[in-house]
Amino acid sequence: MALDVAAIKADFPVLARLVDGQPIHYMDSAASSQKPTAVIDAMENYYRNGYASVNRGAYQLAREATQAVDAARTAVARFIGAPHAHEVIFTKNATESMNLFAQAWGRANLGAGDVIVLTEMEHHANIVPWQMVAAEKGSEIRWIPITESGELDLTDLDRILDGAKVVSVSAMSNVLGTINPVRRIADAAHAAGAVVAADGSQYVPHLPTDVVELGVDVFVFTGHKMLGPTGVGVLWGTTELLDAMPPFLGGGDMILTVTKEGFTTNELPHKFEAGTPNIAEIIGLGAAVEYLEGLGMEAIREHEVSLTAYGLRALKEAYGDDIRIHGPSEPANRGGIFSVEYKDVHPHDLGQILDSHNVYVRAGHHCAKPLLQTMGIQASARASVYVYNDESDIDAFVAALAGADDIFGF
Amino acid sequence: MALDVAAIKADFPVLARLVDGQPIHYMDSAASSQKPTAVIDAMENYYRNGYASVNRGAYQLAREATQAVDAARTAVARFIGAPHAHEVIFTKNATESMNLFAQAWGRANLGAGDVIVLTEMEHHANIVPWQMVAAEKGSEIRWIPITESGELDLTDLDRILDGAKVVSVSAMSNVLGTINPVRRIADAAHAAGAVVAADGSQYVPHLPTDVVELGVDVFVFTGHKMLGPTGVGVLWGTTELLDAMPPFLGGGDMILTVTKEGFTTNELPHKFEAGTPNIAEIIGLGAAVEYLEGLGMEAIREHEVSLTAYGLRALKEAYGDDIRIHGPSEPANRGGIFSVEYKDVHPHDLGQILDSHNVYVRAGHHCAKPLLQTMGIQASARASVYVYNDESDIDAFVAALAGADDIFGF
Amino acid sequence: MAGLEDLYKEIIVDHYKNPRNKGTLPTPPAVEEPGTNPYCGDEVVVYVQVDDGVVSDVAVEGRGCSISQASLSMMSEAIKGKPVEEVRGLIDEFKEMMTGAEPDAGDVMKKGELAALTGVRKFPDRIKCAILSWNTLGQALDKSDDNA
Amino acid sequence: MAGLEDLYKEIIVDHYKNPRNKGTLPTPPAVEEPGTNPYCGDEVVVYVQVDDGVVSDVAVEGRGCSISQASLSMMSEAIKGKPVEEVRGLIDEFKEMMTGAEPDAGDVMKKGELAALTGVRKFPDRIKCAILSWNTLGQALDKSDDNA
Ligand SMILES: Cc1ncc(COP(=O)(O)O)c(C=O)c1O
Ligand SMILES: Cc1ncc(COP(=O)(O)O)c(C=O)c1O
Repeated sequence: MALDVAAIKADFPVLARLVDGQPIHYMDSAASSQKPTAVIDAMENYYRNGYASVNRGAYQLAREATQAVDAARTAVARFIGAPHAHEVIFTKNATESMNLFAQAWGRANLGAGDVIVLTEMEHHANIVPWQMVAAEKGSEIRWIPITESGELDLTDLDRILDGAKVVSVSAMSNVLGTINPVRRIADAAHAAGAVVAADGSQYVPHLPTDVVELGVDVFVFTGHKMLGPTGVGVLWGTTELLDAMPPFLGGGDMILTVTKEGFTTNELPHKFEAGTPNIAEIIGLGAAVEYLEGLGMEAIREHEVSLTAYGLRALKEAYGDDIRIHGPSEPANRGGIFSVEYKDVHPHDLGQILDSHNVYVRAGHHCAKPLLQTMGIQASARASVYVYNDESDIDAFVAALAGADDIFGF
Repeated sequence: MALDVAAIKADFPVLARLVDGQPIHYMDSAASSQKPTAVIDAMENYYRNGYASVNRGAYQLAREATQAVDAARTAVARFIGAPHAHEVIFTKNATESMNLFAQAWGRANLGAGDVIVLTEMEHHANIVPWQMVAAEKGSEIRWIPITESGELDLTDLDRILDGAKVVSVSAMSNVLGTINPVRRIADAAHAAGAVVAADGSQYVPHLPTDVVELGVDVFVFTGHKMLGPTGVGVLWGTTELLDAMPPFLGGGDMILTVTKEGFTTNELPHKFEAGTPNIAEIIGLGAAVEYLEGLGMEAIREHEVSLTAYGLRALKEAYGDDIRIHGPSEPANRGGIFSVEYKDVHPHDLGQILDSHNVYVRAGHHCAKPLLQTMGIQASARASVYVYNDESDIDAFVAALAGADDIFGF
Repeated sequence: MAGLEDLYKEIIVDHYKNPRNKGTLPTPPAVEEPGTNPYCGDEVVVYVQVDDGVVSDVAVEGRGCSISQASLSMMSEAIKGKPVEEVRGLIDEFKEMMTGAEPDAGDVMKKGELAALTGVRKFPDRIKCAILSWNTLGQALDKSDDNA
Repeated sequence: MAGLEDLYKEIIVDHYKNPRNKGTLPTPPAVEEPGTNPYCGDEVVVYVQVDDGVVSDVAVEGRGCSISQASLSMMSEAIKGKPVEEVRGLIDEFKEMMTGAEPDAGDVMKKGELAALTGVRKFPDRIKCAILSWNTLGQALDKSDDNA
């Protein structure tokens, strides 16, 4: 079942906006996605008709809000194939999720000389928290290298994993679009005795996700890239791992008892959700998940593979060797992310020129500086697609690139 | 200028809701406040008309979003008298704010035997984070005791502060309503060489706030209690303290550079705002601040003092010795919080009975277990007022209490 | 809002105001098991003495809302003198009655006074109040098994 | 969206494609100062040699967008041979021109080629690109003072 993109576009109010009298081409979903009316309305309805805090209120509105949060947790668990809803911990974004894991688990489990394994294509969110714990504990970070074509080079995997205590890898690169063999790495890492985390920030919005099939112990992702609101992320972990892990943020709701002498922790998921939750955001994420389920994740993936194929072809046809597209060339192995270098135009200038054609892309280091350093580049201009993009957006992107020629006279 | 409560009520869509055909009396603002249309609309407008992520997008929508966040930061800084907007750090709630400070500052500055000073009336958010660092570092927690009437007992302050490295006190108690002499404690603590933090979660929504006049180094509060959305809180700190403090969450935006070898931190406020910010929530909080400024914080305080006086009088008149109201008896020294014990009815049952009259209060330990233990109670039923409450709400609350008599036959 | 009379049935208020089997038992031979509900702070302590596979004596103490304390009191009466196996069955049945599909009237009747607590089903956030004592009892029996 | 022709004036593109004073200077006698813009990753390195209170030589290197690199190149030309005091004044004036109230036409003219950069004002998030080299220059001069 192909997506009906025209109908989908109509669900996203922003996309109807005209800038300078012209329609916009939103191609920055890898940074953050737009929101369908269903998501906006779910939050608005909560604020307008039933606002209250959750968990402890003995009155009608509080009960409704508590049920709405429970329902969203169940929906998210179902969406990622989590065996138990209590394994779904709501955070503020993927960054907090990864910090929660790296700091709470890391402080309790890492020591001097212990090995943390990352890859060269990680987002800063999956690097800096580990550098912080590594510095605190005297641990070592090892990096799975990448190949020329922007895929993980697993030749030396066994050596790299030797003695590893934790392995944390991106399921899909936000710069290259590369879909990584998480299962294979997880199995090898488990065999080596390591705990395995994956950063699903770019994966969950775009592919059917099953955390059990992926074989990981921990999985993080962020709401705003999957049609959800800002201010909500998810940490999924196995019950066993989460039960054994010390808490991260201390405060209300995460405790069972508090005395002047100390505290004991509440059961999952509350143990890791201190303070008043991001209730509206959780409700919004629940609505986003339902919207995505309505479209069907298989259909979304199919749509994006075909758009990716179309885009890769169109760029090459238009510009040949004047354009360099980073990442795997095979659409089946990557997401709908086009990180390009066009002639000698600096990505920042390229972004500006595309902006003047209402083509909205991101230019910069995409929070993956070590990757860019490895690739020998300072920045890239990245266009990315999602459910509401179609070939006309790709066409606009391709055409607008030539605008750089007029200015820089290349 | 007295508040026009009828007009204000009309700004809050929830308050127009009927439950079982009857109007509702929302008296749980100390847990979380309702939201005016202005706040809901500000967020909705962002999602519908201009959604994009901030800081690094070279296109129109991203610029607008960045400007909106900057404007909200400036508004919040102005609202609390912060000398610099970059001292306003956005978090997800007050709990995260206090953890940020306790963990990031505490790990860098506390050692074995060092003294942390709290008070007996703190919320768990200002206890548990300190217990966590104290356990990690071998530090000691000392408690400023409370008097029978629920005020801080400062008789022994100098002894308690002796050798203290950090003092963290609630500006207003969420159970007792007590407004604490933050300035006096801050001055004494500074004289003793300690750093001073205050928990303004209950204070900022209800009184004109000036962090410089309060004399603190750090000040935390939460958006959802001050007409703002869920999912946003604030940590304010002096530039000096924040510059010297290590980061808390690592990831995108908080870095200047990242290499495989390590990272350097960005300037304030970004240093402490890792990952994609809670953009919509920040925009909503900015709108809330503007709404509150429109009413005027002096007028709000006046309104609440008069409602408090009315409520204290009405409760005593109706029930005499059958009702016990915790906290200071003088309205000028407290906020509009009525934590009551009614005959021998358990607070949880009281909450249920009030609910059946559409009077929405909170029953429980209010995340202040050590305080309740000190007071020798297990729970309380707490009604609290805000800008949209008037004497009719108090009357409904007072009348509904008697409903317990029919059931329990006391 | 469902009528409060479903929640606060007369028999429940009676157990709340006049708790049965209130007190403690010497341990050993009895076992003592505390239970708490973190959200509302309800507390119960269950003492059970098991002799030859039978709950020969029971005592309970607690502090909390009427539902939690009435349930505790009613439970203490329902289990006294019953074989452990039957009591374990009762725990399951009670929890099923409170959280399962709509209870079948015939079954409910068999639980006698306990059936009064079915009214709590209409107040989902009070169900945990009613169940606390029964969960604690289950833990007390486990402990008793371990000691045996 | 303001017209791109305001941003990418011919003279700017020229400096970008043909950067002046590109290279390094031996340190000492020169000082070397790197500058980075954390968001876009623009990099500049400014070498200045000060003799008797005058910027006797300057060399620059960098990587980044056209605005950052053109500004760097134009700056190198504007300061060479000028007294340090005058250069410091120029830094302030340039920043004022980019971020202050609407610049007065007369003043702008005096800045010659630099005036081409006023078009950047219409693109607020590019202003930091234009200013990077000037901030770095300020730090280089401070360092040079310290060494003296
Ligand atoms: C005094 C006080 N401090 C801290 C908090 C924590 O706020 P939040 O739950 O939004 O983090 C609250 C409210 O719950 C409070 O009343
Ligand atoms: C691969 C990847 N990981 C982590 C993140 C961080 O997500 P957030 O900024 O929502 O925390 C992002 C997006 O910015 C990402 O693309």
